[in-house]
Amino acid sequence: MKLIIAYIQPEKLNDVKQELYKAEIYKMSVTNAMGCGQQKGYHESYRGVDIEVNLLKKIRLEIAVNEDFVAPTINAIIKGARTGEIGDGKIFILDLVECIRIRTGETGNEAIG
Amino acid sequence: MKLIIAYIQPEKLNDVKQELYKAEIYKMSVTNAMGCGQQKGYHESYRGVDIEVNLLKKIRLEIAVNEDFVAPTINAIIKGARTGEIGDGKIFILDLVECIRIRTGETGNEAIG
Amino acid sequence: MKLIIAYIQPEKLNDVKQELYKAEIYKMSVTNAMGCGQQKGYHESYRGVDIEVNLLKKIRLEIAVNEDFVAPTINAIIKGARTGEIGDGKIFILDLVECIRIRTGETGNEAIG
Amino acid sequence: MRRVLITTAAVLILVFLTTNLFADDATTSSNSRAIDTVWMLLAAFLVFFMQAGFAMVEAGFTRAKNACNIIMKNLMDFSIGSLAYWALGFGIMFGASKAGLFGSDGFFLSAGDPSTGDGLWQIAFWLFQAVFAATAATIVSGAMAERTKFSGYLAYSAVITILIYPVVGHWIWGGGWLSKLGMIDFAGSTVVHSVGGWAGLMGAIVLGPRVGKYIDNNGGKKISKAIPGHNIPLAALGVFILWFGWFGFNPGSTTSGTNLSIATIAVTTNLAAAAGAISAMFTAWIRYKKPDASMSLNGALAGLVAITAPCAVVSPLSAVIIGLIGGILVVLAVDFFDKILHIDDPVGAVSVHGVCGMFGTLAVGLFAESRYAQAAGLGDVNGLFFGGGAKLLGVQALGAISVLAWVSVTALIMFLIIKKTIGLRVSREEELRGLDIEEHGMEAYSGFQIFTNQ
Amino acid sequence: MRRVLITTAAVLILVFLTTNLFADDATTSSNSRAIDTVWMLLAAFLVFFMQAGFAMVEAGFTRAKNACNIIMKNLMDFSIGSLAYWALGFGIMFGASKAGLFGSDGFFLSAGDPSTGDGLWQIAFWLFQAVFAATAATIVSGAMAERTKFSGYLAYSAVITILIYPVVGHWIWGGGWLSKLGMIDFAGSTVVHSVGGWAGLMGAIVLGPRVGKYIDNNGGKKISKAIPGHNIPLAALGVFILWFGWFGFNPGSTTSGTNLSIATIAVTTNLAAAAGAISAMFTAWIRYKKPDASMSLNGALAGLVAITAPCAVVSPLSAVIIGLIGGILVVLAVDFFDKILHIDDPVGAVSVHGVCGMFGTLAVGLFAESRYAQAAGLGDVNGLFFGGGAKLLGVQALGAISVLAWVSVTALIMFLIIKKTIGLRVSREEELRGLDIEEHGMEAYSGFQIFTNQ
Amino acid sequence: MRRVLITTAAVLILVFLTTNLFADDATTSSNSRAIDTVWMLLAAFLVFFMQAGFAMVEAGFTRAKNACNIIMKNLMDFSIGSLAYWALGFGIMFGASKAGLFGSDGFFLSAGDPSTGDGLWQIAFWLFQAVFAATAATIVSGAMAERTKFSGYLAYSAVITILIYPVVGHWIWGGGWLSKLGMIDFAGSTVVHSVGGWAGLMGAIVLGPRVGKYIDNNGGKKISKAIPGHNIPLAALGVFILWFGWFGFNPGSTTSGTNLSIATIAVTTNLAAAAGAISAMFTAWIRYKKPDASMSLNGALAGLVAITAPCAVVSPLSAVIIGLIGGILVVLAVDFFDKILHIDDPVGAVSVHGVCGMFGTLAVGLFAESRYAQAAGLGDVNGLFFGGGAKLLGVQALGAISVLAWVSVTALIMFLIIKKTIGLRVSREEELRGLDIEEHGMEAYSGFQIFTNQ
Ligand SMILES: Nc1ncnc2c1ncn2[C@@H]1O[C@H](COP(=O)(O)OP(=O)(O)O)[C@@H](O)[C@H]1O
Ligand SMILES: Nc1ncnc2c1ncn2[C@@H]1O[C@H](COP(=O)(O)OP(=O)(O)O)[C@@H](O)[C@H]1O
Ligand SMILES: Nc1ncnc2c1ncn2[C@@H]1O[C@H](COP(=O)(O)OP(=O)(O)O)[C@@H](O)[C@H]1O
Repeated sequence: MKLIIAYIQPEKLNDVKQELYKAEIYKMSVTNAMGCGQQKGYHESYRGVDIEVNLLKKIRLEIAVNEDFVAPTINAIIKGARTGEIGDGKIFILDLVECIRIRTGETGNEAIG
Repeated sequence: MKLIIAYIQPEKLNDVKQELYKAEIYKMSVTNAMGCGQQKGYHESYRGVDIEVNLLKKIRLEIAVNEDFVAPTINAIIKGARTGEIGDGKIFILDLVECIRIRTGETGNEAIG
Repeated sequence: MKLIIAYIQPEKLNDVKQELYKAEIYKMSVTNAMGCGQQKGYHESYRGVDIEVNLLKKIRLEIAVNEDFVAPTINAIIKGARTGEIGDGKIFILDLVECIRIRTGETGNEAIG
Repeated sequence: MRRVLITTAAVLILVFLTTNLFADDATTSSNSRAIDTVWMLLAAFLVFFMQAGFAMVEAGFTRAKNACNIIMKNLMDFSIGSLAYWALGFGIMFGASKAGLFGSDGFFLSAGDPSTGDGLWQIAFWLFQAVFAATAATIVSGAMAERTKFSGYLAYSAVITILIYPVVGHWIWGGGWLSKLGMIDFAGSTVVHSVGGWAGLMGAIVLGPRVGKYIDNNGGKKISKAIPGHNIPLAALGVFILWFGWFGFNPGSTTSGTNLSIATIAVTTNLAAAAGAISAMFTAWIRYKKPDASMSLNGALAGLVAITAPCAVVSPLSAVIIGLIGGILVVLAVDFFDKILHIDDPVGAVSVHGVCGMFGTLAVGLFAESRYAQAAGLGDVNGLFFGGGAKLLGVQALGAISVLAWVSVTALIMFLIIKKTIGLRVSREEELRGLDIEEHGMEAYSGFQIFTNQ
Repeated sequence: MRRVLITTAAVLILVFLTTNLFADDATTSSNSRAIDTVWMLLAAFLVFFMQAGFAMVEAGFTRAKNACNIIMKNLMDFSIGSLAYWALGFGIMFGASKAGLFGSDGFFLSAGDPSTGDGLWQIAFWLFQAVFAATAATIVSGAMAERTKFSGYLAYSAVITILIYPVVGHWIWGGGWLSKLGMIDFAGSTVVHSVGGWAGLMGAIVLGPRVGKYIDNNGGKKISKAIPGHNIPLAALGVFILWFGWFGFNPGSTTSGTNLSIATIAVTTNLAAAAGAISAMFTAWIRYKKPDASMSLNGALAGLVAITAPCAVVSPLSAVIIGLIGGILVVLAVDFFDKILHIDDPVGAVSVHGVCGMFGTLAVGLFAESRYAQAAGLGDVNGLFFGGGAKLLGVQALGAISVLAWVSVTALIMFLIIKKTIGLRVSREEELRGLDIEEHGMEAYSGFQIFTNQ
Repeated sequence: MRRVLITTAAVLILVFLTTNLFADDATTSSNSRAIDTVWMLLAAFLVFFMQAGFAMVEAGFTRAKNACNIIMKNLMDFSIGSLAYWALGFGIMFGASKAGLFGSDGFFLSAGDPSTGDGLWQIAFWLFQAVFAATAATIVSGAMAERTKFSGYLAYSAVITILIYPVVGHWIWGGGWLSKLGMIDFAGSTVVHSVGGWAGLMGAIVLGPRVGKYIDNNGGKKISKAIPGHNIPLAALGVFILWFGWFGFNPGSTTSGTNLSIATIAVTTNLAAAAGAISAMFTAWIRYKKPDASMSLNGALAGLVAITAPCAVVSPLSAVIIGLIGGILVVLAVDFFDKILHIDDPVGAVSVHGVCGMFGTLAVGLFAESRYAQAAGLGDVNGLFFGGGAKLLGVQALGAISVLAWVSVTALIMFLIIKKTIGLRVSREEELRGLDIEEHGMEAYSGFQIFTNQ
């Protein structure tokens, strides 16, 4: 099992969700995040004074999947999030040791989906 | 060492905290999250138009523990969070390579608790 | 590759960022979090009634780095965040299996920086 | 010749009068009536605006997940209250008295003939009274916030504006038995505020506390937990709006702009509010080590409620003293209801309106001064501190206690009936998730990240 | 001797008059003029304050990422509108009539001579009219929210206050052809609200819906999606402010405080608003199973808009009925524009101001009663339900339709021209990221965590 | 017979007079006094409401972590100011003059006898003056926001309302030396706004900038960093409230509703505000490439401050010009204080109130026109541009500079004394964590996720 973490542009969340649904990945967790990457902050100012917006708003996805779902998940994320512009985001993959469904106590591959 | 990530219902946070305290787990980190799982969104509407609430509000717990605390932690979370209804949440377990206490520079099992 | 997660005091974020920049680590993700640790909550009250502030506001950093950047990153975080007082925070290190840049599809060490 | 002269003089004078005085058909008395009407209407508008103040205070002092619900309660108690007071309440309050207990005609504004000056006066007077009735009604929503079933609340709204409030109003302002005894409640410390406060107290008791408000200690002792309000700036705005509206509430209660004691009333109102804010702040500072903002805001309201009855009959200095006491009282009362009685009143409505309303009513009996009372047209009365003896104080106390009794009993019965029929409280799950989603299917702050576990 | 007596008497009377009546040079007529001026100015201030109400309602009912933009639109349409109406609009509305179609003098407040009572009256009257003009202008921003280019909006602001609104105003209030036909639009259900509503409708059509508002179903059918507002308490505050301001809008439209029918007007205004809130709530409750807060708030506004034309000529009972209908209508209209026509009006401005404005205008023809109309100085008119036949109703309908036609055509042309030249809509990316950052380079809620993907 | 006739005539006339004129004992002069009192009180209420406006503007333009503190400062400077001005300030301002420098009696409202018309007038006048004094006091909190120790701020509040403000008031409005020279500051550009602005400037200087506001560049040059406000919609609401309140501030300063130049004043006030908003927006647009909302809002306030002195003596056209200049000036001044002088004024109070207040005072000397001044009862004065020569301008300049000198020196001394004794600034840690938690032990937005690192 793998835990996939992806940082994407906020406005791409809906597109990514659509692609994940198409790939039959229905479970995920989403949080707000701020990110520093290659993308330069847009020019923001307040009362004529520049604001160093080097922390840009991002959406963080966390998706736990079985091994055979790793590739489809990654592809779906890329398909939904890629524009070709700096700031598109990044995907990180971690090993997931165990997964437990709280309601039933099921574990492992059973629990993940 | 393991890193335990749990998604639970927001209203269950206090109960889970109580159970963790009883199991002598005092350290944790909490973030707001939105989740898609088996649980269907409750019916929300605005001005008579349905809102697709497929992202439900969840609480994300992150708890780093030594190996012998893994089971008690999981049990405590389940005890506090389970209602038997869809939406109770999920627990993920990752391997934790290292842990460092910033204040003292201690590492490993020393640092975690 | 490693994924470094650090919990620090909110007011230390700028200092940590400075130190990371000095160590030539420019990429990171930041989220808001609430934490329970050794630090006791400050005394907060509302209308004369105590509030149990055992969840303190923290900043959560997530930084993915190549192996040779692990030590500099940790040092930079410690340098920026340490005051010597309880509540300074903690660093967790996880193994990172893979990293993908969404824009280009690059993977691994290439993608991380 | 003389005759011609005289006639000429008379004609000249008449012409003169005609040209100068009756241009546009205005007369001195039509002008003074216009001044009175304009004043009373503007004051009514200001009092109406207090609805916004209550809505903001109550929303700000409670949690984000219940903000829509509070808003809806405030909107609806005013709306339902307006119609109910038009249909029935006004008649029961100001109609022909039955045994000094309640009025019995003038329903549906039937006395409001638009073609006569008197009829128009009645119509303007109705509006002024209607916004007062709605104020009494809306006070209650604060004490019952965050756990009341919406449909139950709608039922309550109608009952208070049709029955509970107008009867008290009749007793004190409508020619009823207390007004005959000489009770002075100039702008309604008792009529409006205590009625709202005591009804809220009964509501809070029948409802029980919010989930998580009182937890059992290991020693089996109940401990009070703070449930902080979610938007203090909004609550502060509400308090400023209320203070602003109170300038309609108190000075407007002359119902006459040609009664120049409106000046004194505006000043005593302002000084008492300022004094209340200051003394509440220092009381909180001493007791809790920090100058709590929500208590200071409550203090200003406490000063305002306390001065509402005596505003027209006391000196500015007395107003300052009354305000100072009100501000201290509200902090002690909040502590008392919360920590001793364990009655959960999220915004402190019972302390502010009930307790300080009662105090203000008694303050008339203590601080009234004849020279202020006479200027306001309230006769030659003096309170205990100004040589008038204890008689007025006795009447005031009788009034305050009678109203406490009437409201407690009727409100208690009403809430118990609602509880058995429509239902008064939402379920534990609904309360935890928030009334906005459960009762209204929406969120107050869509898109904002809010910790919803509290 | 007699002569002396007579003379003495006359002198005495004169002295008497002098002392009592002309202290400070005041006369009865100067007093009544002062009452009228004070009243009209205070009413104008209240109507001005409605700008804050509109800003809060519109900001609260849209998303956080566009809140600064909405604020700027409201600030600027009032500011530009004020100058434009001063320079040109007022003259076109109230200047000497050309064929009953538009006015042609009095630009730059040229009739406002400060040294005469009449001139000062003109000046006060200008302010009262200016805040009305700005109200019409600002209604539009709600219907066009969240996607309009800021510079395009500035251009629109000027055109509506210089041309579209004043021409309608001239027809109905400025001595133009509709006023000659006897159309009654007392405080502007048509002149102000419908003008704003229909202009907003054209704007919303030309702009098209917000990204994500209507999505294509699998079956190729468009489905409407909710885009919830971000701050319902703020929107509610806005509604309370509007209701408060409406007490200037409607009763102030007598432009005279000595016309005591201000009392009736204030009461009908309040009752209709209350009734509208209640009926909208229940309509929403029945249709959507939950008492939606935003619809109930819209309902209060619907009642207010509907009573604006008839407020001076109908009874309180009729006002309640008009309000109830307005509240139902607004819910149905919102549904109709959204779910059937798929026109995206984020705050429901078209339904509230356009539809209910038209209904209110017709309601005059149905509910007018002579005894109210005469008290307000509007003559002996009766509507269909009170024995006056269908004539008045016909005139009202003609007026409402003519204005619909005029505004639709001119606003459509204007928006199309703006679209071709300055540009009317921001790009998809700008819309997704939010107008605050893209158009104004700032955020409304700096530091707050907000889900910005919607 | 003739005698009978005459007598009859006289009696008839008298009866006539009695019936028509003295119903309710009203006389023309009592009516005009009532109109004046009602007007002055309503204006005072509006000015009071500006406190809410200041609180919202200042809270909105600063960070969420300090919002309770700002609210408390505004509540407390008004409350303490009210009592201080009642006890001492009013006497120093309007008491019997000592050498034209300060007043010396009338403390504790001792001239306010409630039984005479004059006494009641004094009481109403006190309220009107008290809300002005509090306005001057509250301006300062904006410039000192986000870093001032609360107890130090309380001390400051008392000093400004007891000493600094009343002395200036005495000079210009209380019969002091500047009023004798013929200085015209109709509603207080200098008396109120400059006093607040310059005191704020001293406070900001003594305090030093907020942590992180100016950072050292590599080249050793200081760079200004933006610290964005947390709630622009709330700030915008505040500006609308201030604008609304200003209709009490300026037209109310006639203290008379029978002085019909209130109409002109209301119009000049509105036009200047509108012009200020527009010119500030365009200035910001040109300089920073984006139409900044906070600057546009400041622009409206700048126009209002600038027109405050000349509102009664200039034409609408001049008002537009004054507003336009004010709007440009405020943007340049904000830049100047921030980027050149590196004085940290979080909400721009010094630029809005100090600089534009001074400009408005000078504008009297430039734009005054006799026909407006005479209508307002201010005599036959003309400014430089209208043939009056430079004399008036000289007096205005002298006044503005004298006040600058007086306020700078006394405020500086006061702040330095507070710094040495009570302490003026919180510690770095307290500032970073926020004054709400550190000073008041609470949060403004409990439950909301806010990035608190800034
Ligand atoms: N090494 C990293 N560690 C943690 N987060 C990262 C890292 N690299 C990128 N991110 C996250 O991904 C977001 C998108 O980065 P982006 O600028 O698109 O990176 P790039 O184009 O260089 O891949 C960043 O804002 C940040 O939140
Ligand atoms: N595979 C997953 N990946 C990421 N998050 C998940 C996954 N499954 C569940 N979650 C999180 O757990 C929450 C609870 O899920 P729930 O509906 O209770 O799942 P189930 O009952 O299917 O286990 C979800 O809202 C989501 O935040
Ligand atoms: N074992 C843990 N698991 C998860 N989070 C932790 C853990 N220990 C500490 N944290 C996070 O780090 C923050 C700082 O902890 P701190 O009180 O400084 O811990 P200590 O001083 O004991 O290392 C906590 O508020 C919490 O968010």
